Amino acid sequence: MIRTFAPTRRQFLKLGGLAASSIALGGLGGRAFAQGSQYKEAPQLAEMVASGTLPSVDERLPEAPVVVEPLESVGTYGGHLRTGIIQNRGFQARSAWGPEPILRISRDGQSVEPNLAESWEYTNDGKTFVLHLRRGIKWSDGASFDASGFDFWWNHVNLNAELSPAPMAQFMVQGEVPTFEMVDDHTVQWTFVAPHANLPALLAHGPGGSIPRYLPRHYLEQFHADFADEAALNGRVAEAGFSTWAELFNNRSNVQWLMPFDNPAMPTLLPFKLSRPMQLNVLVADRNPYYWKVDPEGQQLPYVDDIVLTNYESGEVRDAAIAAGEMNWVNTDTTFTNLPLYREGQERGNYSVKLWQTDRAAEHTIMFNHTVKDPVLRELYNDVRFKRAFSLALDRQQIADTVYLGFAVPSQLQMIPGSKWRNEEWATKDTEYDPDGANALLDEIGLTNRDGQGIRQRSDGRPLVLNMDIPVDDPGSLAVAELIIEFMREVGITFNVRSIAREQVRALIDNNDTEVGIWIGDKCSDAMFPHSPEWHVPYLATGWNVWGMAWAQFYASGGQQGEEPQGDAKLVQELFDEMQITVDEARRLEIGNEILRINAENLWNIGDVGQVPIPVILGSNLRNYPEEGFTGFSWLGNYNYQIEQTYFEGGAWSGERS
Amino acid sequence: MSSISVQAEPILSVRDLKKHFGGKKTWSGAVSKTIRAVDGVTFTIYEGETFGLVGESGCGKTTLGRCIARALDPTGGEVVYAPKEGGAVDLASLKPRDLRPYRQDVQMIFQDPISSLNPRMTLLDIIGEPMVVNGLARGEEVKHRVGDLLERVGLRAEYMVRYPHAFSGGQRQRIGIARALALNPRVIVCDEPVSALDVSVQAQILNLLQDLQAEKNLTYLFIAHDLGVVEYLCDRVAVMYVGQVVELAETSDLFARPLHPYTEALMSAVPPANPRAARAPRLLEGDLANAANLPPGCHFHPRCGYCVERCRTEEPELREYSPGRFVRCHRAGELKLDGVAELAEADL
Amino acid sequence: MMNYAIRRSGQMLVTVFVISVIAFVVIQLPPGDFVNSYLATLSGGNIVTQDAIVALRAQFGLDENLVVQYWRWLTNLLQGNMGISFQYQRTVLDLLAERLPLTLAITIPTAIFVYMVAIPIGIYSAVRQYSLVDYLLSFAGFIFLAVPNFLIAIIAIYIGYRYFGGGVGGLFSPEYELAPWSIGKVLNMMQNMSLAILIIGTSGVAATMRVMRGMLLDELSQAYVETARAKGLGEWRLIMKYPVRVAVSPVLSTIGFVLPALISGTEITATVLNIPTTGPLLLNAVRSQDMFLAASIIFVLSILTVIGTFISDLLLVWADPRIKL
Amino acid sequence: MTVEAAPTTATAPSAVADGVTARIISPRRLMWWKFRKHKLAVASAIFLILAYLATIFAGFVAPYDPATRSRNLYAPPQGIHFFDEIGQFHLQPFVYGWKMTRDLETLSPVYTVNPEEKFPVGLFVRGEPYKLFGVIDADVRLFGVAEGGYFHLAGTDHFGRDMFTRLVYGAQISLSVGIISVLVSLVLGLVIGGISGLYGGWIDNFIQRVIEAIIAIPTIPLWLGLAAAVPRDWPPLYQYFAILVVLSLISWTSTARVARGRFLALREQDFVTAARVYGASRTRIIAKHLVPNLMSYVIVTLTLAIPGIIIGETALSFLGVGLKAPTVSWGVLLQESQKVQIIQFYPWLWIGPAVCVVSVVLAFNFVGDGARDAADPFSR
Repeated sequence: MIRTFAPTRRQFLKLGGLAASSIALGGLGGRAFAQGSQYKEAPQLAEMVASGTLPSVDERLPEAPVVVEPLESVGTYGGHLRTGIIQNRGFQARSAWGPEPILRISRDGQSVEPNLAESWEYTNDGKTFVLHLRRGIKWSDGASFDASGFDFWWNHVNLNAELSPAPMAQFMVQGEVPTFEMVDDHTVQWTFVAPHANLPALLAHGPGGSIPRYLPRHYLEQFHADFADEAALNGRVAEAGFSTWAELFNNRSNVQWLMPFDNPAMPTLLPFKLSRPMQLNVLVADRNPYYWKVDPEGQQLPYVDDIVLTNYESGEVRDAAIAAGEMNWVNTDTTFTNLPLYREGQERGNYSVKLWQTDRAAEHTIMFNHTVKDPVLRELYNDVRFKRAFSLALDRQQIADTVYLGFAVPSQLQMIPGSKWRNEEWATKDTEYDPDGANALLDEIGLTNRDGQGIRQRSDGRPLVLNMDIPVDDPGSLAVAELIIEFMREVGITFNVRSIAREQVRALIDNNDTEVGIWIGDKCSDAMFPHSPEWHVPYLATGWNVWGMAWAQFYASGGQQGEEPQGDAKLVQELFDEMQITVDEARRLEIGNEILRINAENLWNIGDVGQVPIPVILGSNLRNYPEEGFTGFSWLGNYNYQIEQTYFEGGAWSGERS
Repeated sequence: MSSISVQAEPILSVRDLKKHFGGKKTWSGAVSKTIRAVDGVTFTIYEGETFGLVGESGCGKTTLGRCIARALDPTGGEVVYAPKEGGAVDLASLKPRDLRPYRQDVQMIFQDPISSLNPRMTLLDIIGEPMVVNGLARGEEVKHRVGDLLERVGLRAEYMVRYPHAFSGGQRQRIGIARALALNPRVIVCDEPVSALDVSVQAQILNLLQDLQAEKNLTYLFIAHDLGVVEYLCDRVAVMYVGQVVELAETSDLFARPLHPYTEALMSAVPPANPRAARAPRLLEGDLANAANLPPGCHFHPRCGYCVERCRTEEPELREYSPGRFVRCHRAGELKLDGVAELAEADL
Repeated sequence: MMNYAIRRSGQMLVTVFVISVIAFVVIQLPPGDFVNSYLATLSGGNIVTQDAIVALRAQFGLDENLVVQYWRWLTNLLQGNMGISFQYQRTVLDLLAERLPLTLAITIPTAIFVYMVAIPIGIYSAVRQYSLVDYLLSFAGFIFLAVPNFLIAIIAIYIGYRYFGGGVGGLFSPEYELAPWSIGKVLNMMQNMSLAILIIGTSGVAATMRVMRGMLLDELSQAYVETARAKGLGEWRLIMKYPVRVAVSPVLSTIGFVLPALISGTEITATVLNIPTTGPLLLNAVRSQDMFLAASIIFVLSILTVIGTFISDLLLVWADPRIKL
Repeated sequence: MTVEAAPTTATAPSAVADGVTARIISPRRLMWWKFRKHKLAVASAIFLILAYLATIFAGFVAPYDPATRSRNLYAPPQGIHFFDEIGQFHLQPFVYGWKMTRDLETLSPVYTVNPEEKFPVGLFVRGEPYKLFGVIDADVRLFGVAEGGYFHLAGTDHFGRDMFTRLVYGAQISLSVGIISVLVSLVLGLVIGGISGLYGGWIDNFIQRVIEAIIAIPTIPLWLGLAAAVPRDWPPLYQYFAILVVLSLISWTSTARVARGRFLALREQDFVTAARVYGASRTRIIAKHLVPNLMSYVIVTLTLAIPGIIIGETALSFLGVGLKAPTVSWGVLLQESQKVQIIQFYPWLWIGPAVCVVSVVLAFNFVGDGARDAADPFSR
């Protein structure tokens, strides 16, 4: 219950207030029903209860189940949600039936709400973070959910060197691992060296979604060397064809690098549980009979019977399948360029295409590696006039017209509209098409010598060639890059594009061997920016932030690797450090603005066009799903719209084939 | 029938020539079965003579012929050749490079008139190539020579632009002869050159061969399974059985009085030229011995009508029965064997 | 023949060993290792520290010398343990067991389809050279050769759903996906599979048919055919008796490559048709440097190649008695 | 019974009477006479010559520069008209301009004929300047419309680039680079397969094992490795060529297997023995005796390999090893059009390159047929 949320210091009042206000927004909270008989369940479950294979709904639900306020109306049971993912991409697959993170992001994407934990608080001058778990929740196999799972995860998974190469970095403040304590059956706490201000947001995002997979200790102990009988465990390891218990554990806990959810025996807290692992590219998840949320009328959620997820090796084919009417709920990896295809198939396929907003401030960020090894290029890339010239030479309207069906606006990599850090001036700075201005700037830098073909020469007399590496599975970037080649030719620069396997781009980045990079300009949302400002602060050594990789490596390794940043780059790192331990909203706003101002001045990232929507495919009679919304990595797809309360009018999709 | 003087110089001396197939040790240690196609053959051919080599199919005579022309590399033994300029070289052991000068001296004529001519080459190329390869002629000169050769073997010079498929079997054999002659060889290994031809054509080819021999002082090693042809053409004859010579003699001697039961059996299989000479044909029973698994003792004993105990255990040596006559039989001389010569002569 | 088979088997072992080395080395050709590609799959926000990267390498054994890694893989392989896939956290054996049967279920019928269709057509086109049918078949064949399989597959899919209301790839149409096994479901699967076989096989048919036609034309011009014809043998009997047997030998001599070529060469088509064969798995494994998975698939495929070559050598001897072993 | 049948060939021209010294008609000339009788082959040869000329004079033949973008994205081909909308005949053909709107629902471009705009199509029109052979400045194009108009014979792509132009420039790569690698692989295959089949024994065994091992190297990892190995500051075309050369160093194996099988059979033939006996070298035997007997196979392999290599480009680009923009080839065009949306809405983008590949391959095939018949001593 929210009542237990009691900030100990005034400075945390704002944070608490934020959480409290979110309840009204998201409609999440506990509401007691007078009699258990008020709960209703899906017909299949009622049959199972009648036949005695399942306890009654009252026994399965918590005493005070979470009541989800439906978006539009109370729904009816039935129907298959059909969706398709591409190449088993993990996060899309995970978001398919919505993670139940420890905390959650509100429907409007702005704030953090309770979920598995009903409240949280900072004590001990903010250095201790206390998490109060909901009571009465049961795993999909009927076992009780309590704090002992956290103890298992923290002490036996996160701190176990065989399972985790290193403790989860998101839980570290100033490089230090916190101390964990299980206060009681439903309370856990971590004590840090300084307040971990971003922790609630992180518990609502990636870590918050992945940790619960380690929590069913009653199931996982049998595969863990700390608990299982050694002989029995060795037997299980050998029988499954593995060589170490850790391999078996990783396999059974579904913690897979690419393919989540492969073990139907694994208990879950999600609205759906795996009934059949991926077979012939198809995976089916049935309703979880112990799911702990109900609608205002006491109907146990979810409404739909199951989710049928097909994995496609090719995005083109997935989109063809959409147009053929094989899916009724797709919100990942759709491309705006394929809108004509999706829209053309709407009527035939019994679906409609909604256009949602994303967390991309710009569709692409073009990054010059400011720590590039070539000294001539390094000097050039660190000259902001060069980057301004580059930016001015881009005909962004043409990019919008040719790549985005004319449906985009020129934009730098700032924040998405609606963000509290959005600044219109910075977002559009140097986005006008001005090749003359670009040429003038390039001349001003001193790139005046040209060869016979009109290509400018570098200060050492070699032709000025910019080399960009693009992952081959990213056709969107390739299309933009192809236009950049032409734009650059007009200002006398040779722009080389090399598309190679994604993993090889990764290897180049890790060695700081890239010169110019391009990536999707996502994560520019309030939900992500404070803790993951990949494009604005060089902190992440494992990201795609080509622009300051050596600086990021220096930061991430505590000075062991990479290169020490100077000036503004150093400054943003310090600001980021401060952001992580600052809970005061006003100061956080200031820090963010300062980081973004420095970025606008340095033009570390150059955006192309922004506000390109993402098509979302919804079955014609799918209800309780917003017409307009946000989707993208910042919200792990769109789990904040709560798939469990979505239903088909009439109990089945109108496009279902018999 | 030409008769040669005994004083003629030896041109080819084959000594203990062997050609085995298989029998190599593989890396896995298994040894495959050895096939002794030619197993220690010794004889001498004199310049200008026609030396016949007869035996059933599969007895190794073709292999022997090819070893001598070095179309195959012998496993052992020597083929001592006496070049025109004197001396002696062992063709069997020369490395390909050293062999080159002598290649042109020993040429071959083949049995199959179809497969012996490359269907995709014109006669000019077929006959001219040996000259070009050996640097005897080039350009227009080749055309001249090919034209001459064609006319010599009884074809028209302008045929040289044509492909072999335009010719009949006999004509093709003439082309094959022209090719063999292209290098002015001294020895020609004739590997059953007429057996694939119609009888009427056979005679023409044999006559051509004889004429050429006289004209160019050629020496022939004439391989045949047809005793009639051998009797007609050859000065001396060697009879082969599973890789070995079992009898060697002047043609008239051999046909008059064979010393080896196998020779007798071969002769009896020839349809008698005179049908009135009623004679029980001593047909060969059983199959040719398996060269990969030879019987002990005399290799011929399982099929021999005169076999005694000794034949089963002891392998006979090739011995000189009388000057110039060799035989490989324990009982040579004991037996009275039938020839065909007197019958043939009676008919003449 | 027996001797030959034994001898060849011995050589096959050596070849397979050499191939295992090559397989292992080849997948190490691209720079980086699985840890790089693991990082490539992470999205931002997932922070992996430098210490963790080092630890990850150690966990996967990637910090060791290549020879040591190879030796460990080989010794495990000899005990029937192909190791685990880093990215799937499953045993390679398990993954192969899931994919290989389907792969064979597609490729073997495809191979049969290719030969059953291409050889008779090739014979017919050669014998009736420059007939209308010959021209039509040439034309059709070259269209299938000149349009990539991938494109043909996409066009087929498009036509299928746009005009016939069919499904898009996969082994089952959506209505059968959740249904229990029934005759309808089996028929549905066979229908989807035959589309795959047809698309994957078309270019093979076109190529094999051309080769067969060419070889038979060569053979028909041989003198012995003329001779046989002169002897008055019936035309078809004559052709079937010898020239066809000889002409088919080059077609047979590549049979050994057909299986692996189909398996690894069709990954693009399998991708379009969304059939989970080993092709996409290998592609993925190689790209992400999932070492044991990639090396093991390559190894299994190479064994198939070696066996295929062996079979084709035996067939060669059967078809053309002039060839000595 | 006929003793000596007369030669059966009637087609061979008879030699001049004065015997051997007469000028004898060379077999090459004979072949040419036979080839000329093969009408389809001659037509195909002319087509191929024109195609190659077009690649050499690409700047002249193509109406635009391959990188020129027009405002008309995804415009369908413009039809050439002689009669206008009121049925009046024009001696000089013309095309109508397009009016582009966007479908408000799908946002895809929709083109309607604009009867107001007529652009007369002429030959030898002045257009965009270009460099002939990369050196000579020129601006006369084979055909086109006057300045201010536009003419897209084969439509435009997503950037509004003229497809006909891109097809012409694509031919430059597809008809040259790929074919070189085909030839390299063919020659390697024939020679190595020939040696293997001719020598036999341990050489044969060794070559066979090598072939087996090479075939077993899966191409995918190899390509990926190569893509990383090729220096990235090379121009895209060089990179592509380097990869093709390496590919041909691998792809000879199947030719070699076939050649070996055939050579094993052929080497037993007496004409090969004869050649050995008169001292012909192995190389000569392979080149003059064995390979000509594989003519059909060689021609078939060539005609099959050409589409193979063009399509191979698409597979290479799929893996990121292929040609990169701005270089254009038919394979790249086919690769770019492998989208359901294009098949559905903009079919000219894949039909164009597909038609080019098919017609070139057919032409090569017919020329090959003609050449084989001409070289075939048995043809009537």
